[in-house]
Amino acid sequence: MSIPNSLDIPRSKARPPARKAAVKLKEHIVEIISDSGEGAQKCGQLLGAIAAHTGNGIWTTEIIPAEIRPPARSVAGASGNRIRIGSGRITNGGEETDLVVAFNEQVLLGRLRAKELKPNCTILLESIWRTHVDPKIAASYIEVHDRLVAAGYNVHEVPMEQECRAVVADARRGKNMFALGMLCHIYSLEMRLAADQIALAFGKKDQSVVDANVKLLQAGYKWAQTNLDFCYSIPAARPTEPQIVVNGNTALALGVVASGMEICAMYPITPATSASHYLSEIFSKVGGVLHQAEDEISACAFAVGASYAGKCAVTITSGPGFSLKQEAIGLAVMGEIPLVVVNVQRGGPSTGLPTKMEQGDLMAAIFGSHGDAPKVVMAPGTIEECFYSIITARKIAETFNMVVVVLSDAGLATSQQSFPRPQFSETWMAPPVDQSPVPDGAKPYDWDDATGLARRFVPGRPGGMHTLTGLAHDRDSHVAYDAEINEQSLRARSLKLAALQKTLKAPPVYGDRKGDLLVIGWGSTKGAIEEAVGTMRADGHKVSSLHLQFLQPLPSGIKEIMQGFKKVMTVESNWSDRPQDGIIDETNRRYSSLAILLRSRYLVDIDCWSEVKGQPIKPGTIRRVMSEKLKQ
Amino acid sequence: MSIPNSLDIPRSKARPPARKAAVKLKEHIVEIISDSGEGAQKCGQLLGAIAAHTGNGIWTTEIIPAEIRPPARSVAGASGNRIRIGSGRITNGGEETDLVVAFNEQVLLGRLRAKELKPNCTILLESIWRTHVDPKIAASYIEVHDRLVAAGYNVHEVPMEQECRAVVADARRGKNMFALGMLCHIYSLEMRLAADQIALAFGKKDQSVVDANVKLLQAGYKWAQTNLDFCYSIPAARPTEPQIVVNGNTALALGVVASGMEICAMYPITPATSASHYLSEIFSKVGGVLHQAEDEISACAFAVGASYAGKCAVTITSGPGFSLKQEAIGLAVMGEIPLVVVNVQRGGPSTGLPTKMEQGDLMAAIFGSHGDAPKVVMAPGTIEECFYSIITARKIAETFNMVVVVLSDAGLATSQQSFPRPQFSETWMAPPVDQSPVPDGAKPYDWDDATGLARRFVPGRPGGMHTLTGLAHDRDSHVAYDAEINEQSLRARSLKLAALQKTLKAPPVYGDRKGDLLVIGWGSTKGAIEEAVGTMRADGHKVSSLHLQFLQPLPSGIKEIMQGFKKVMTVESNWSDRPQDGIIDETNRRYSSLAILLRSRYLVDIDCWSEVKGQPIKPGTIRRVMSEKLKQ
Amino acid sequence: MAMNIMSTTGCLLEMCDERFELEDYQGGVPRWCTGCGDNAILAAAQRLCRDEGLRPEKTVFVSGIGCSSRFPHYMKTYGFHGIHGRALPVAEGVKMARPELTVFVNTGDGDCCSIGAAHWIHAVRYNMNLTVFLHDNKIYGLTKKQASPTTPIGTKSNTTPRGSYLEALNPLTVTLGVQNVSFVAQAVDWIPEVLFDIVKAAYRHKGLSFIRIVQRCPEWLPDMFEPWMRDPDKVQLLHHDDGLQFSASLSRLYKNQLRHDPSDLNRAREIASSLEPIPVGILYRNPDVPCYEDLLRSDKLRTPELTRAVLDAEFDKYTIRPQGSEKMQA
Amino acid sequence: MAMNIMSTTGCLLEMCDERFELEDYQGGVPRWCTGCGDNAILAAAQRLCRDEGLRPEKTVFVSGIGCSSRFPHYMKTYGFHGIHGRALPVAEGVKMARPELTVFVNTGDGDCCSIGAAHWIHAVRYNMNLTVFLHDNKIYGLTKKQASPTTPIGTKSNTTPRGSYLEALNPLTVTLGVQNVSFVAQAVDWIPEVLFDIVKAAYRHKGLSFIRIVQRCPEWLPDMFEPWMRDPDKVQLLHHDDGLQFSASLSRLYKNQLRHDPSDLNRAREIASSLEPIPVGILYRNPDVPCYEDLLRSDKLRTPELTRAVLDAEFDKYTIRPQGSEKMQA
Ligand SMILES: Cc1ncc(C[n+]2csc(CCOP(=O)(O)OP(=O)(O)O)c2C)c(N)n1
Ligand SMILES: Cc1ncc(C[n+]2csc(CCOP(=O)(O)OP(=O)(O)O)c2C)c(N)n1
Ligand code: SF4
Ligand code: SF4
Ligand SMILES: [Mg+2]
Ligand SMILES: [Mg+2]
Repeated sequence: MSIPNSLDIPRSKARPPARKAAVKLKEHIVEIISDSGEGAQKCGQLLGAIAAHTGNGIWTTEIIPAEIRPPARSVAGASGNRIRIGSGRITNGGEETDLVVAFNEQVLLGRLRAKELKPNCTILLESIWRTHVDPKIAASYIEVHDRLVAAGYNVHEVPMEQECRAVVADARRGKNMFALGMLCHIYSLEMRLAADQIALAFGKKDQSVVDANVKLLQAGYKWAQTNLDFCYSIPAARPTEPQIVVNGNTALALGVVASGMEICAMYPITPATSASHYLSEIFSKVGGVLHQAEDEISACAFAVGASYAGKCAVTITSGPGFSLKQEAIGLAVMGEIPLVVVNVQRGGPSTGLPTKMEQGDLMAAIFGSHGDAPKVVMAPGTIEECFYSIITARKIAETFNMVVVVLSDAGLATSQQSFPRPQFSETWMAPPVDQSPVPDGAKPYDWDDATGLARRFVPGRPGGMHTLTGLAHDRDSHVAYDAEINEQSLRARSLKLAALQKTLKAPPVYGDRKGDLLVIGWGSTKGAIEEAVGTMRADGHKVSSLHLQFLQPLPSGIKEIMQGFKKVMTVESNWSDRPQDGIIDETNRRYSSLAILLRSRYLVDIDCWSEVKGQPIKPGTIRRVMSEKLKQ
Repeated sequence: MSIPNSLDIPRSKARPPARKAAVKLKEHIVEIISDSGEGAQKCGQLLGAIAAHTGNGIWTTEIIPAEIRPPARSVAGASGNRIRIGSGRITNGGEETDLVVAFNEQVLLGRLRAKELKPNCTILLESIWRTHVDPKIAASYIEVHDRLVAAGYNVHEVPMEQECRAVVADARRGKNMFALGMLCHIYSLEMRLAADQIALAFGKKDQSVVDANVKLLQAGYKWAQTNLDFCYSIPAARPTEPQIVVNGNTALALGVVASGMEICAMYPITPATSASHYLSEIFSKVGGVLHQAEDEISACAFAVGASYAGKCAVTITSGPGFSLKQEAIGLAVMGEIPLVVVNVQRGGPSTGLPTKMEQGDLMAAIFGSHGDAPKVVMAPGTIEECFYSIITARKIAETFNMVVVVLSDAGLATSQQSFPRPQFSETWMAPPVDQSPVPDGAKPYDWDDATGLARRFVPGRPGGMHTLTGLAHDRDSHVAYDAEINEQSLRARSLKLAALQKTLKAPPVYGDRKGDLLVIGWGSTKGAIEEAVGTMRADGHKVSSLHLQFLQPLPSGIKEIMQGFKKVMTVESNWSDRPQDGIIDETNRRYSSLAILLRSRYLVDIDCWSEVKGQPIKPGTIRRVMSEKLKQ
Repeated sequence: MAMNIMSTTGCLLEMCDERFELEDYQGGVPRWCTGCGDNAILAAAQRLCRDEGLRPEKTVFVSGIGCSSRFPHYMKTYGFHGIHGRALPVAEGVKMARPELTVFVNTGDGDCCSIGAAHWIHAVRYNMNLTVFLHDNKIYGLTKKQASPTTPIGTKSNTTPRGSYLEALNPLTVTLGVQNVSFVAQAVDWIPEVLFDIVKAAYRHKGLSFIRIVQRCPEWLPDMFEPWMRDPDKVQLLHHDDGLQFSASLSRLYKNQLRHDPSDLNRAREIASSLEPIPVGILYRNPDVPCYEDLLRSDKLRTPELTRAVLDAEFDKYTIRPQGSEKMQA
Repeated sequence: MAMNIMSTTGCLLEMCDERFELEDYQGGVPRWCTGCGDNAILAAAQRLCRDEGLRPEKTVFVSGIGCSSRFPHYMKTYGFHGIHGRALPVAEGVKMARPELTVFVNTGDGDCCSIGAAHWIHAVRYNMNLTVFLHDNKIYGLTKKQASPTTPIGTKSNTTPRGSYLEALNPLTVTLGVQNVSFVAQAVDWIPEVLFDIVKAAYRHKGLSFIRIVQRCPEWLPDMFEPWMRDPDKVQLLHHDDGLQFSASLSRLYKNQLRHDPSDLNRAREIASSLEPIPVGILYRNPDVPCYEDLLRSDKLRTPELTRAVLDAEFDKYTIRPQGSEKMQA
């Protein structure tokens, strides 16, 4: 066990509850953890929603156990939620936890070992175990409790189940609302808002359920008011426009609806599947179809067929499924069939870490299919971008008749954040399938000499009959093994990327355009990197960051931006060899993915730092990395 | 039609056959082409064999029609063989053809259109069509003939079928031996050797077949002696040790036998399959098993299972199959299971050009699987290397418990070359499966901190029982989602590449180590590049080349070599955007594969030139490219 | 060329407006070997299109990779010549996106029963309204003679030079083992009349109609099909009032006939198991199995208005309105 | 721990040398949900290993991905927990490389019948000597409740919130449709005695023995299996002199029994089609189907000597010796 040894923290139990003034905080990170099935998830979600409705910035992160149903009271079994609540906009999960509500000491231990709790954090610990009939359990509880206290944690024992028993019969299942009540008091949240959220959450069930939960809420509030000697407030900035709070996968699914795509073909795989779950609920309401195929190859081929037939389709998967789709993706590239492929990345290689965050599939997205298979690769950096990137992807796919890969990841997939409520625009959707006759003499692949673009004849168009083929083919779509024709068509498919690239501008630099260090990132690390840069800058460091949404093609202007800095490095969550390892040198160091791409393109000595822990990279870690880099 | 217009070539028909002195040549390129089924293939093979036995260097290239059975007399239907015969060692197919024997004018047209014939090359054309009953055919023949003559080709009409009729009943099927006889005369080859080769080739059938063919051979010889006004000799350098003449796929299959591997799992795919055909003939003789699986995924998983069980296995495929195997390859990487994957590349993307040459799968080999999946990637540059690379691959796979990808291509697959007959060594084979008890306390993944290497417990070893998993795992092979353990294991798998890299040295520079231009290549382009460099150097240019057999990891020492040159470029057969295309600039140009890798690693402005014509790159083309690069 | 014989009464049905001729369906010149059974299948398909008046632009032939999968190139309809083994999922996607199109599938014994076997089983299960031609030549044609799953045991091929090891897979019994199966038939390329009747029945069946066509490959298996063609009794024609009926002339040649009710699944499986004689006709038909596209597609149209409405309803669930934060926290 | 009870007579058979106890096969603590049917399958497998005296180091359990595929981790034998859908080909590779190992396969209804369907069909066809447990809980367990091919129609799941669309695939009829099939049985996790008997018969059968085990998933389908468990008559036990025989006590509880001769394939297919009652027992067994590993492996040992000899013979075919070029060309 790795309990830190700082000891000089006042412990609450020694002091009698006093009349408290709420301490104002800029932000706090709260965790609620339990065995799975005890409702800590729900409690956390509601806390996030209440804070968001209050006007706080939030970022929620699911804490998911590795097993479906891990044994009760097990170290690896923590299930719950982690909510970062702030005064302003919150863009990532932040650092370690400030306050945790734990339903037993074992799940708490798991979090401790994972180093997810601040050294002196506040712990509200269910105390029922102290007097458990099983002496081993009681002993374990007391031992852990005492060690935590000794290690300087601010531990408060809370008789949650006992208190709940006064309110409801099944006290074990009510704890989570009691905890929510405590947290409402601790963070000075409005009970009316909390009751509203409970009504919303349990509204489908009958009113008695809602009432019971509100009672538990109030009991928790009351208990905290009476027994705790602290409370906080996190001033909220009033949003000026409506916001929505969803997680990354919901945002992706909403993006699919908004993009006008009509068919989504998938095969279940964590962490992508929940996007499909949501689509299977709502997609048919707009005439959409969610097809669960027999495997990923079939899902991709199905989407290719649908796209070919005129309805640009999307297929959603994660790493292993993405590997399987490579051949069918190559067919779409060759046939110039628009296609959106979403890869919600998880830890790899192989089955790897199915529920954990990683950015390991960038190279496979760009280079994965055999032969030259140019496709667009983009990555959302925020929950909001999860939504809009799908709309953009569909549009690019159909404009350029290309495959667009969207790389989200497990970090975005289950994290919630608020962003301005999107205003639907008809331009998000494709026009109806063109069924007009094809002009005389037009060819299915009339590659434009400058841009490589060709029109496309979908079935139903009189006069456009031709056979699309994955074999090399000429402008008539006839199989052709001719040397010149092969080069022509390879050229056309590649030029389209350049044509798209001409329309892309480098993203804005976060910070000044000149300085000592530029950090470049992509995808879900955006919030953490920018937060780290922000604090470093506030401390007077000349650092900036650049976050790429397009990884292929890379927008122009990046070189000019890099030239403004003494040092450039990427920060990513995929493997790179550590220079400090004895065997590693410049001739064999394997760089992280974006670093490889940028070094190759710009011939600039871009360093990389990466972490592959299955967890989102923390802003504090990035700060430390930047400081070290600045010192080098 | 694109017949050049040079007209000042003397034509044979005008002159009476004179007594000839053989003109000495350094080399010549000969083609025999026919409809498929007419035996031009066989004639070519025998010519190659006779020349090789004479002591000449040879390189034979198959001319394969795109269809199984193209219509007779069709432009796309040429089937045959092309033999480059030289005084010394021949390392590639060379330039255009010097002399062609064509069984009809249409297949000849196909070769003309493909620009495979030298402008003034000698053509021996079957003349039977001139008087064909179908007036259209006769007219077509006459028209083509006349245009060829007008265009300056040295056309000789040969009444092959008619002459054969005097010898055998089925004259159409005998033409090829007649043609061989002509060629023996033309190139002053020994008839005894020719007869021996015929006996070897038809020996399985009865003696009368051999006799008939020898008669045809003699008839052809005689005809040429009587009717042609030219003949050549290509002095042969006597080889000092025994040579073998095989094509790349046969060499691969022999390598599998020699490597001691016991199981090859495959699914048919062009151009890889012929290696399996050969294995299916001979593998069982050494206790090997060739398994034709239901698909490529299954073939790869089967090989993984066999390797896991202690018999390092190989799976052979081409591009589309390679894409399909990516997930199973990732499992082998994760489980640290030795595995050899051979990819005989063909034109891509998608189904592409199944029978044609390309080097398009390098990036997919390195980066194709999701997550970080470090593996070794190597590429033979000659037929001989096809043989030895498999032996090396097996050894590396089992020493490092890694996946080794061997990238051959359609160019090597069907080309024949002679190289010193290998002397079998027991060290090529792995020791028998270790079945000794596992030492107490040993762990299945006891990653060495410096090299990442771990031992491996194969089933059958008492005390070594554990469950291998594609999930993240600890040293005990237990599923582990722990952040530190995940990084540890990613690190170990990556370090192994560095450990291998420490044992690799940069290949020798072809030419001086200092100069104006260094060309870097990999794989089957070796012979052509070195020939081009050789002639450029003979012309006084300061050019050299470097040919890489290991693409991942890249050996050390490359940077130092590059520093000796003013300019560095790669020459490859995979797509790269042409800088002269208007829309292409330095911010969007897609480089060819090796160039990307080298630029990224060495931050040197390495240019690339590539051609993706489905044909081996010719030395002359490379010379032109180098000249241009020197001028820039 | 299509002959436009506009009726003077201005017939409303689009299909009546135009009549198509065989050549309206004839695409590139077939490049199959002489005597290849694929030619007969092509002829049957073209005749079907003509007889049923299928509009070329509303008809799609989808295939995988193999000799047989070149089929779409030889039609003058839309075609999709995809990747090896994936003809069925591609066709499903086409049909799901555009149910109004008529979709055919051409697949080989390797394409369908080997690499594509999972898709095959599941296509039968989905029961989309597709007509599937399994061109079963019992060999890998295009890649030059390797054993396929349907290659008879003992056959010499390039990967089984000493004879193939396993009993041939029977595509009929496997298909009939799938719960949702709705139409299974067997045809042989060398009885074009029956082949056509079967193709027609398959086309007219709503649901996935699976036709295994025993197809000659003279290039690699010149002798394989000889015995059947020499001895008509080695073919057993299945007839029924609810199935096919055969002409008198045909019946004179093919005397070996069996009355079989295509609604009897157990019996169909038994008959399907017979390797000698080979049954030809409709083995099973169940018109009542619903089609996946009908089950899955809602009657909603994908309009911007509807999209806006549904999106707004969804956003509402997640929305925090500015007024929600009217009261600042202490 | 293994008890070494060396017989004083020095028995030659290795298997007699040692006796193993159940705990010799017990690996990590199972992490399945309480009441999960996988536990019963684990118990049956461990008992089988003990009763048959399988040496743990010579036994390999191979699986794919899914709840059920965690199985090997809970054995103390060798294990291979591979990738989704590919358990069978991996197991085939293991067996082909090392025929002396005893190889079991654990696969789920998604793993085997969905993504792995092609391998399933072909594994049945190869008929390697493997014992296959299909843990059929009629749902995707590990990925949290999506419909699988065997999910009964109308079942609400996370991808079919309004009920699944298709009739469930019947793994038995599909397996029985494969020409080379040699052993098919059905078991249910909640009758451990019969489960064990079936597992034993399967293990003892030489060839691929395919057991579909109806396996409860209380986490996602708490009510699905209730009716069968409540009413013993909904299970029909198959007995035969050449099949299973049931104890009197069991027969008192399970009165619904049927005499079925496992050599009758047509009848097996009919019985397999029954969804209610579900047949439990051996549906089909044919001991005469040869095993692929026996057909494919030569009796040659892979020695350096043999390799040298064969290589030299091959090289000879392609060799040009220096004397061949004795005479230079003019
Ligand atoms: C992924 C992939 N694997 C293998 C191949 C090579 N290949 C092309 S066609 C074919 C089999 C053809 O056999 P079949 O499906 O029976 O069609 P036929 O040629 O006999 O009509 C194979 C293995 C390929 N193109 N793609
Ligand atoms: C290639 C790939 N696709 C999808 C997944 C996700 N996945 C894991 S288990 C599973 C299905 C599990 O269902 P089943 O095989 O029935 O096993 P059970 O969990 O029910 O025992 C899926 C889809 C994966 N790991 N790999
Ligand atoms: S190889 Fe066989 S299947 Fe292919 S075209 Fe020729 S005859 Fe037909
Ligand atoms: S989810 Fe279902 S199958 Fe998985 S462990 Fe739980 S009960 Fe068993
Ligand atoms: Mg075939
Ligand atoms: Mg299941």
